[in-house]
Amino acid sequence: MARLTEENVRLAQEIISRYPKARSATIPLLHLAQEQDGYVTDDAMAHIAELVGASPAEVYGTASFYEMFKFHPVGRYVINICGTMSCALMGAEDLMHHAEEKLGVRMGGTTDDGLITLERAECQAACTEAPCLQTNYRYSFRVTPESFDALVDDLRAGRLADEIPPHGVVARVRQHIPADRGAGVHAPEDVKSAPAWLDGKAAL
Amino acid sequence: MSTTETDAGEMPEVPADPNAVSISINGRTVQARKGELIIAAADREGEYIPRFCYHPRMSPVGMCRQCMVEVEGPRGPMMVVSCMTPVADGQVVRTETEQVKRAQEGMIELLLANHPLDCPVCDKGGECPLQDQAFSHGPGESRFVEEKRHYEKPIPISDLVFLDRERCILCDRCTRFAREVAGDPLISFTQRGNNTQVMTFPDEPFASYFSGNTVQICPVGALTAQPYRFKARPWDLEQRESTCTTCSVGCRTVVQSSRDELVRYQGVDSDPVNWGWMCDRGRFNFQSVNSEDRLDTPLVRQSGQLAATSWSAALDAVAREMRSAGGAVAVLGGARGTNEDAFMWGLLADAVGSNMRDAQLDDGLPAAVLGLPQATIDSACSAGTVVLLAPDLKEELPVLHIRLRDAATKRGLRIIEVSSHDTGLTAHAWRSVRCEPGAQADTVRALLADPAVSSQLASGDVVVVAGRANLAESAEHTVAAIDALLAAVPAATVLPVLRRGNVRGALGLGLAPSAGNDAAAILESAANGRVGCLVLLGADPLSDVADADLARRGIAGARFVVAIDTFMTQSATHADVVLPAAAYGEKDGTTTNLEGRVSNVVQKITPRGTSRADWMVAAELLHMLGKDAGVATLADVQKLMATRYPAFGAAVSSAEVRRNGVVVTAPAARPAASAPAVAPRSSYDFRLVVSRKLYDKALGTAKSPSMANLAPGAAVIVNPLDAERVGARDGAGVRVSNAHSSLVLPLVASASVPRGTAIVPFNQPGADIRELVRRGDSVTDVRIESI
Amino acid sequence: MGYFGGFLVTLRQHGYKNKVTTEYSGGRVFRRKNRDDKDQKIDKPERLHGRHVLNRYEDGMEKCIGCELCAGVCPAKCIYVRGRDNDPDNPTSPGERFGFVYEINYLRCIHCDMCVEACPTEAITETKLFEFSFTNRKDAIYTKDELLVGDDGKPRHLPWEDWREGEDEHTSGWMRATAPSGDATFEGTVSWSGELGYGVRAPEPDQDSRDLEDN
Amino acid sequence: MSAGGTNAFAPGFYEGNRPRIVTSRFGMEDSHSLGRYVATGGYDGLRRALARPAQEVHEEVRSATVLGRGGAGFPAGTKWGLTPQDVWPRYLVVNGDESEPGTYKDRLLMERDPHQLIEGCLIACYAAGLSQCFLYIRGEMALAQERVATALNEAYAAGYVGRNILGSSFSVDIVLHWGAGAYVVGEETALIESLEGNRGMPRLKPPYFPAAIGLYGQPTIVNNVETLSNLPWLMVNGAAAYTAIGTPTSPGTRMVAVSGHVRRPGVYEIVNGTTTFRDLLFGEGFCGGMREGRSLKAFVPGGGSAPWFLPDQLDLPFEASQVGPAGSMLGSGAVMVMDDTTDIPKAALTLTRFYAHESCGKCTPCREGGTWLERILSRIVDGKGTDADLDQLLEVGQSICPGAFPHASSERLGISAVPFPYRMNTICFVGPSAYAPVHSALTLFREEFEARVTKRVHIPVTAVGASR
Repeated sequence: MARLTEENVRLAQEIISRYPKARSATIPLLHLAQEQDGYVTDDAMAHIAELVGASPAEVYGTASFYEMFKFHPVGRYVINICGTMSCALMGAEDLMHHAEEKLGVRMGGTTDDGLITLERAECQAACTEAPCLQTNYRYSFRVTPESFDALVDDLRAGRLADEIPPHGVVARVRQHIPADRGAGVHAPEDVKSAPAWLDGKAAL
Repeated sequence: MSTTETDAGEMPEVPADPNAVSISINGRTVQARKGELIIAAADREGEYIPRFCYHPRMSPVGMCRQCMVEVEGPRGPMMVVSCMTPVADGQVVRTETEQVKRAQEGMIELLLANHPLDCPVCDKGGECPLQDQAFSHGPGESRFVEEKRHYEKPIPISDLVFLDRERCILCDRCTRFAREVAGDPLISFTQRGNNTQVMTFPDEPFASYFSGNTVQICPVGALTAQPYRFKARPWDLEQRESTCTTCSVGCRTVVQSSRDELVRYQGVDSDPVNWGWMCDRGRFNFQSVNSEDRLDTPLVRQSGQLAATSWSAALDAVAREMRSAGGAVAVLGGARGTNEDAFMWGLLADAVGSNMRDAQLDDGLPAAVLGLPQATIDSACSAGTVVLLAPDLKEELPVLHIRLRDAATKRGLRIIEVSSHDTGLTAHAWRSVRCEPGAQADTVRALLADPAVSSQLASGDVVVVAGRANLAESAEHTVAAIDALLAAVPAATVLPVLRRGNVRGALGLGLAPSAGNDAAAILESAANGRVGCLVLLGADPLSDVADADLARRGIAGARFVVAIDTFMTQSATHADVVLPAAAYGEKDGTTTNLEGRVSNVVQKITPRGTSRADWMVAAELLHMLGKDAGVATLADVQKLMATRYPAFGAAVSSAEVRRNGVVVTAPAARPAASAPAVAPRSSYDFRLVVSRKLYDKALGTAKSPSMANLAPGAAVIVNPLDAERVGARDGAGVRVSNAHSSLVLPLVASASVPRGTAIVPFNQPGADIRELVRRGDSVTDVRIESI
Repeated sequence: MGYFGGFLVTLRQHGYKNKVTTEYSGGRVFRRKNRDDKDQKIDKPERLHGRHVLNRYEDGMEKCIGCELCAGVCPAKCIYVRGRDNDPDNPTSPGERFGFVYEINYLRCIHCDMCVEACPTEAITETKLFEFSFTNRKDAIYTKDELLVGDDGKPRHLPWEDWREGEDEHTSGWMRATAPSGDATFEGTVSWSGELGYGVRAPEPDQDSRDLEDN
Repeated sequence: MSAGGTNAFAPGFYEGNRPRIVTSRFGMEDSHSLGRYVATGGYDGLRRALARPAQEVHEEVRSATVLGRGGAGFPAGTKWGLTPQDVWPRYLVVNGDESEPGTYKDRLLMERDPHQLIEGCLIACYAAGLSQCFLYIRGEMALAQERVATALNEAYAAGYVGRNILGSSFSVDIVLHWGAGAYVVGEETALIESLEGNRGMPRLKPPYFPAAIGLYGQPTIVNNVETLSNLPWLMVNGAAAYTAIGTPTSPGTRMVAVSGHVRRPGVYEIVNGTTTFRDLLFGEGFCGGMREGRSLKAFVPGGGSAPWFLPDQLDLPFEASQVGPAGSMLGSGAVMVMDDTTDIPKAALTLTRFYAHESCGKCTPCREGGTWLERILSRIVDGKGTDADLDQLLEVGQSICPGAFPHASSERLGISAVPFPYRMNTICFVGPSAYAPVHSALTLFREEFEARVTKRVHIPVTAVGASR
């Protein structure tokens, strides 16, 4: 569908410039593409391949390895319900059944209004707050059927629009290295000697 | 039946090595090289360790876990993967213990868990490493009762290759080959875990020139080749080892037939040449040999029409004309045939007193470059620097491209490329400079002035890889550039990359032109009525000579034309006598590759119809002309050849000719270079480059159904900025013209072409650029206008 | 003995002495004499190996997939098979491949049944028919068209073959001499993976009941 | 969005009355801001480190024996010393791809105290001569990414990171990198592959450590977030103060997440080596015992890939040298507790499904074996298994991990422990991890499986071969 926009190409180039090898920026750029379109389009992957100097097949191979990248449109909100050990022990399965019923879709499906995609996820690193779920990678802890319903109602009513950005946006804050502050990339082909501070003296 | 890899026994013997370590394999103490992998050492010692992902010509990945062996470690026996573990002095390796067996059986069971058992319909069934090793190292029965993994059954991932993901065992051989060897990473693992599958990018085919190799190295039937698909089963194949003559690299192959029909070629691992690889064109053009369009009987022109006749009638006619032509007999071609063919036709030309012969069609370099100090493929790859004054090797000599790419990416070879546009090796070149047609010598001199370049050239062996990169300029420009280089680096050697299969053999065995009498001069003579009998020995000037006008005039002006060919070529339709020739795979003999390596080619099937080997035609004609050479068999020819060309004779009679071949260097005179002056041009002109693509209208490709559609088609390729200047969009038709002619071609904008240069691929379907090329022009300038 | 001596040997065979062959039931002699009561064939042994047929599935698809295992195993080299891609829209057999050419040369066939053993799909079986002879070498090479059963699952009756009423029934009597995996004492269930697309084979005779007892 | 624990700012974290090294700021609302960090002694450790020669700092860390907190427990100082001589540049890769079931200490450290991590990275780079640092955060941790990005931007602006840090000759960039959801990327070589833009598939060993050949083929140190977060405190207080806490073999503190059927599931910073599992599960400062009226059935002592423990092992201390011989491992510091209501086969299935799902697919035993285990298990859980399936599970496990697999001792069953580690046919630990829960469950609770196995018939045999 869409290649990266000019603004995103600029961002992409900034990201690429932080790595000794452009290929390293593949995953960040895929996130950027997903942020732009809500999912990773074929054109975006081809574009990223150009930017990082890989073949489109290699970019696709990398992208499809990772769970977070979607290759088809998904809802504005993707709700991932954790089903691994701790959450399972604390009733994740019931929560999933409830969620499927509430949203009227099976796991992996998107509601008719295109707002919510429901997915079963593996451990989300909030095991003591089980069962937990993430909405566009923002947590809800100790979820009960009631709190799930409330979450869905809030999402539908747009009450969480500020808190939860649309699918594709993970971190809303980007790292920025000021030009005058950066220490620069250290590529294997450029650097052949030990760093200056290893001269046996204190750096300060 | 498996021919995919060289047996350990075929590798050259290891010389006594100061780095040798001694290890024990199954209680036997053996010598190994330091750093060598256990599996390689075991292979050499005849201890077979089962494997799927390991391939001796690619870096190990240790994915399939099938090659686990037991190694004595500090804390007792350890299981290690033998394809990743280097040998160490005193290492104790066991490959047949209970634990090893258990691991092997477990792994086979796991690999078969999701592998469909559709061996009866699988092309690999019968020669399948998974099948074989399931029998030799497997548990016999599977306990997997779950539903197997399912994917859509074979999907074509290119015009030549089918992919069946259900059968794939994810060994990374094809993807590794594409990435590491071919440099075309168009297939990749996708998805993850149990859903991992090999795939192309959506809607982008696996259009690699080397895709056939992935089929050959696939250890299961996941990748199958369209041309061989369901053609035969391994047990009804017969095979002989031979040499591919599609181009002059001379890859060792096996030719396989079933029921007297060629069905498959496979690469053979020849250490000095192809390492087991082949290009798709060489691998799949056997289809043309089976073509319905093959000539199968002699034809003689009677009242304007070519009509079938007998060999004796046809040869009578030819002999009569030769006699009456006096010395005005010309022989063009010979590079398609064997050494023996060329030798006998050289004899015939001598016998009739002809001094008009040329194995090239004005599309190579002067034969005298063979007189320069010669390099081999191996010496080029192990040199410090290679200077490329050659066409895009990926398009013309693909396996040489693979060898040089490997040397540049893995072995520290530095490539200096002088080219009119980006080529397959540009990305791997140490220096790549763009040079306009006609400016090669100046560009080389400018390069030599660069201190970094001259110190690089002084730092090790230098090999000049030289060939004809542009058919729209005089070959003298390249020769002048070679001269400039050799003047600066006198110790440099030259690897001439003349393209046609046996061009070097033909030139060395009697079909080299005499001074000033090359193919173009011969055609000019013919046009002027000075050729009484023109023999086209597998040559088709009307398609292959870059100057279309010259070719037309030459064929029309020759009093009598004899075409000896496998197909009714364009030129043959104008011939007075057409003789059907035996094709590759239909005759025995020897061939010479671009480095002068003589190796054998074999007959695997019966020649089509009444077609014969070219040498037989020459022998018959000699007899009819009363100059019988006394040869009745191929052995007679080779004996006679040995008396005239002792070096060839010695090569042909050695056993090595049936393995890796023997390098023969035929002495020749050093060329006297004279770079013709290059005319200035106006800023509206483009300087024309006519270069070859791997797939074109050549009959070997065009008559092979699965490759017939692969030719990209005629187009004019210019820099995007130039395209903008011309005012034409990508794909739009533009008028390309000069003083000679004018034609309409689709325009392609590509950043790989520098400004001011226009590239038109040669011999493609569509408008014929040869109409704009004149032999006498030093370079060709064209004007491009949007319409 | 000379030229005529040879004829004499032949003529002697028609005498009443030294008779080597006896007329089997159903011979032409009886038919010529219009003795209908004698014109019957005797029952043939269950494992008799007669001329082959190529079977179809119930839906009319051909069972042969052109795998050439029969040709590969044939000790007389009398079978010639070539495979080809199925047209996905109009397949001849289930799966990717079908037998495009199938020929058996009955001048060579020794009716050893190895082809039947080798066949992974039960496509080739042998009938009980052995009463066929030819006047022409070409007729001895049965093509796929001649071997393949009709839409009704019955074999073609060729002019030189002596088919009688009811004999069609015995055409697909599949009988295997060896057990799966070559193990004569094999007792498991033959479970055919349905992956090839062709049907799942019923268990061997008697296995059903044996399995039931086990359970 | 609901706060469940006692700590309002770090849900799930319980402070307790214990020495705290890495969680000292968790109680402050703005603990993630530069202002608060500096006000509470932040970047002092860096300043002290820079005031000494790098080699001396390295020596200090080595003598403190800061054990790696990622799972393997290899001392950080020793790891830094494994780099080959005179190969430059060298890189630091921070492993913040925490995904082990049961674990989430690193997420809290990144969310609550990102500057502490940044300072730790800088100290490591200084001490080990690492030219560039890549901070790899798990893709799903949006908040952690935002907090670390903000903290980095602040730190750059304030001159703590980048060129001539604090005016010294020490310059290093910390590049924030984030993943996209793949458990296996937590394996250090897979992490490097992922950071190079490839599929996150582990590399082959040898080399056993990326210290020799890592990112871009250069020497690379991969350290866990918690490991590095210890360094600022260590620099301020010295190695002696550090080793004074905990035991000689396991000095310092470590963070442990206890989840499952306990009264107060949560994250605790405990004194290394001395706290027992009984303290942790039943102690009042900790989880406070099982849920109302329930008793302990089993627990996983060190993340989803660890073999299970029974109540028999409750008195073992949280110390690798004791847990290993008892048949399990500590891993990344996550305890998952199962009470008597737990359906053991189902619990095993949950964990096995996780590892089968997260297998990268590179090596055969993990790719095929993990899924096979999962499918047999789910058949058993669905009541469609046979008793032969139980042995089949162990057989498949043998193809992944040959030989005896570690398990705990049990008085009830009369079995003694098989000590850690296991042998494996796989490239990394994901394959064995899929088998560990199956093996533990089947060894310790076989009767629960037998009850699920409905029919007792032989499995139909599918022969392997061409014509079958």
